[in-house]
Amino acid sequence: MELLITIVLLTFLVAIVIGIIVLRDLLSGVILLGLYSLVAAGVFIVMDAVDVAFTEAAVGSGISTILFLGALSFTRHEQKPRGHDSIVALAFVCITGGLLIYGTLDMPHYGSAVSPAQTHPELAVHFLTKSAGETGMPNVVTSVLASYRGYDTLGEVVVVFTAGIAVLSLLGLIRRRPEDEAPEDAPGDLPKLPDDKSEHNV
Amino acid sequence: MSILGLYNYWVVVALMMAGLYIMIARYNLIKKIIGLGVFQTSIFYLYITMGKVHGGTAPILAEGYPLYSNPLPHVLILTAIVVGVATTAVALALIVRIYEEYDTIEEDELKSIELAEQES
Amino acid sequence: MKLYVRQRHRVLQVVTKLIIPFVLLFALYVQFHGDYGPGGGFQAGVLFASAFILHGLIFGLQRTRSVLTPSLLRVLMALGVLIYLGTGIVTMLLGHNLLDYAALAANPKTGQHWGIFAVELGVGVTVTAVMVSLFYSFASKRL
Amino acid sequence: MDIAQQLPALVIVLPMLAAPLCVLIRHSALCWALSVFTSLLTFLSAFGLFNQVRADGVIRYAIGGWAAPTGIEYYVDMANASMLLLVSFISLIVLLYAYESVKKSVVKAKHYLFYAAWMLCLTGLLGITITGDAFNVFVFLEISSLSMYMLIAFGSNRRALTASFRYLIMGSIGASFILIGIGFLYAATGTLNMADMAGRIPDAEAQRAVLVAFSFLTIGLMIKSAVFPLHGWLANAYQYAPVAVTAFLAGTATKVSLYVLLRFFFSIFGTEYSFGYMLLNVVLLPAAIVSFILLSLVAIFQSDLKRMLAYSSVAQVGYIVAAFCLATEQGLTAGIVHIFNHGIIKTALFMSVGCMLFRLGHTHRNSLDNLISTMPFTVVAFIISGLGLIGVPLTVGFVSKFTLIGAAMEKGWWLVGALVLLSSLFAVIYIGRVIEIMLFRKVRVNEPAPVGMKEAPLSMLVPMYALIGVSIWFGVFGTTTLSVAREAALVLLGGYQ
Repeated sequence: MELLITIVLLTFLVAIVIGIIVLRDLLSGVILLGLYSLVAAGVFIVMDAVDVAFTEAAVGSGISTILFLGALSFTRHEQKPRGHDSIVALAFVCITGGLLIYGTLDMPHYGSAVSPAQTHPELAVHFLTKSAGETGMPNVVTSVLASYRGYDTLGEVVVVFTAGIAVLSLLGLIRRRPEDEAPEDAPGDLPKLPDDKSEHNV
Repeated sequence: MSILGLYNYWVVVALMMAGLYIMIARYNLIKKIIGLGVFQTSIFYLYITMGKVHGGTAPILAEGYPLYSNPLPHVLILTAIVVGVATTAVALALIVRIYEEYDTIEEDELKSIELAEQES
Repeated sequence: MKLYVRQRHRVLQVVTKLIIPFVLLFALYVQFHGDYGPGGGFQAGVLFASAFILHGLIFGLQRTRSVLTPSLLRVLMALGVLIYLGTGIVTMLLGHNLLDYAALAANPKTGQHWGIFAVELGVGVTVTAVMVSLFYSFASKRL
Repeated sequence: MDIAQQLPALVIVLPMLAAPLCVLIRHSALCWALSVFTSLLTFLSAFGLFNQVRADGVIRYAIGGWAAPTGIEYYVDMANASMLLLVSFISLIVLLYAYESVKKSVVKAKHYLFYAAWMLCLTGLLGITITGDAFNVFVFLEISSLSMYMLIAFGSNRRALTASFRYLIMGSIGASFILIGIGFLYAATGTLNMADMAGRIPDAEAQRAVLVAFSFLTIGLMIKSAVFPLHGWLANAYQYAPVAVTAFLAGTATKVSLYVLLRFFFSIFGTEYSFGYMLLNVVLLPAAIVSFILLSLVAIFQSDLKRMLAYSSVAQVGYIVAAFCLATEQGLTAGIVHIFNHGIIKTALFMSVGCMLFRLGHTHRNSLDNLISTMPFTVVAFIISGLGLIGVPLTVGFVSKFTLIGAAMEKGWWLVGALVLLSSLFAVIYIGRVIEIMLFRKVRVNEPAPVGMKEAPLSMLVPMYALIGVSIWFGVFGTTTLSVAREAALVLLGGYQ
């Protein structure tokens, strides 16, 4: 049953990616990308990664779709019909993919419980057997995320913060007209808009 | 079983390469970022596949479930998802600014504009 | 493209008003129940942000902005990082290593509990603020 | 709190703390002061750490109190302690210098974001260097990359935006490749801790997964450190970024990636695997040679000084990679010492170019006629560091090139040694032409002399000369850096204990 679900979802993923490659309309591309994330989240649930599925659904198909739509709202919707058959790109991708497939040939099979990743006594095994006693959390993902690898998560928060200030510096937080682009006032302050008519210009 | 045991990886590789191809071969900047999204999501999938244990359940400890999937790849990918959306946001902000400055988001048009600029 | 609609779509507005408290409540649940079920600061932050984004889409950015002002967002963004890092610094000041939550209470397990609570809060605050501010930036820039 | 014990954490925590504080303060000058102060403290911590490591050997610091490999650790030995010192020192010097030039080229309301991004970039670079955990490298790599994209986009020309975007695309591909590589390594060894990984790879070596991990990490890191066919992003990024950013990145960003490359090749996979089994030098050595020959040639034909120096940077990366390919103690020493020496002189060169940009508003080679009469200090600074880049005796460039050629001879790679000399000749041409124009070419008669031209402000000259002083010191007393580099090389070749 699990296998069947996986196969169906994987087929979906492949179909979506083909759609993204073929379609030229960017809006469809964005929607398909959101769908891709959503289906991937489904696959993650089948693979027991509930936290990841939750995040992927919220971020991949939620937030990033909104960001794409926002960006599309003031650029073009259609990709120009060029740049379709780059032999060099195709060759590069084929070689890379071939190398990856070669690398997977003697990997532990899917679902194997005896692979190095599953049996390392101080990582996977430690987390599953000792984390409840050491941190008192039933959700191992949370205890690894926030405590054992809390430093990674600190880095992750800093990445989010970096992205926040990067977008702040590139776009600013508020819409402003060119004439009130005075260098003195900070990019984030509320503008004194005479009325809210201008809001329909978005 | 030998083929079934690895087919998951192969589909992942194919998806990954499709994403990479979109990123390299398409001239439209937004399309490139869509490709980046596919590429990154497929890498997440690769990691999660490694953590799965047959017959295991989600790593939330409870009585009566002796076997769990490996939580470590999940943690790594949670971090990677966040990093991915951060990159996407910065890339899209750059695209918006590029469109404002150049009035196009096609790589080849940008190149020819810049070339013309340099010659003048 | 209009990302939001005013005056019209009364149904959407009413439904949104009904939904938003539940989204916020669910976000709080995810924030503080992450120890036991799936979820945690990051997912909660995204949910919080989505409530505000929904509000912005339906009622117009102007109104959302008067609740969550850009300068407040900027402060929150930095605050979340400071909460997380501050937890680490406190454990250092208490003589333990960086982010060693055992320092926070006499019983290491209680310390872990407090530490994880604090850092998840930090994650939640920064993620909410950044996601909403991303939405502001992308939805309000005009050509 | 025992400061001496917390030094590894302080190196990261200090700049990481400064970034959100900048966002809260939002006052241009205060943010600058805070950043300088933080850089100073970070540098002092790195210096303390360096001395500790030199005295007592490897320091391991378990973050969160979880002993590695369960938790993440800082692993500090001679190799990365000296990198930490380099990165924090260059950040300090360039920040001191940056105040005037940032004030001129960045909108005032965004200064606080600029300094916050700088602090984040510093955090990222130091974090990559100090960590002992492979996945953590990826996280901090992304912190440094995202802040770098942002810093580059601060450039005043609109092409800064496209440069930043192209770097983003290349950088994301590189980071994704690194992520794939780490994933395969995890599948093969079950661990993320570098020392643990190094211990487990010999058992897993026959696996194809390790081979794939090796290839992907190599390609990803080659993109990040701009080795020949993958250097495309660098020229535009360096040319259009604000000059202070270019000076900072030229001295640190590619160097840190090269350090990670070293760490993976020599300590984690091991010299035997990388060069004996994988025949890495068959791929890398030609790339390195093409780098330093071809791109030195390309540099000759650039009329913009910043762009010329950018291409010269790729060429210098070529020397460093060629030195790694020797895979001997001597070769590694040469590579590491060149990482330092080139970091210092290239930063100094970009700083002097920044002074010209500050007064002239451009950096076209052909309109620098007789610059010595108006900006003597800047020109002298350019000449001294230019000679260092060429590798004239008594400069740092000589120390590293001499060591490199010596190492090549020792291994019997005469041709490599000869090619290094040849490319130094190209460096003589591209630097020499600029010097000639600045010193001797008379101002054309029909052009009016620029009005109000004067020397760059003192706040830019002093840090620049401080850096040049350091470079002269290390040029004359080259044995200091050489002995540190040799210790670092031995540590890397020795692997983890």
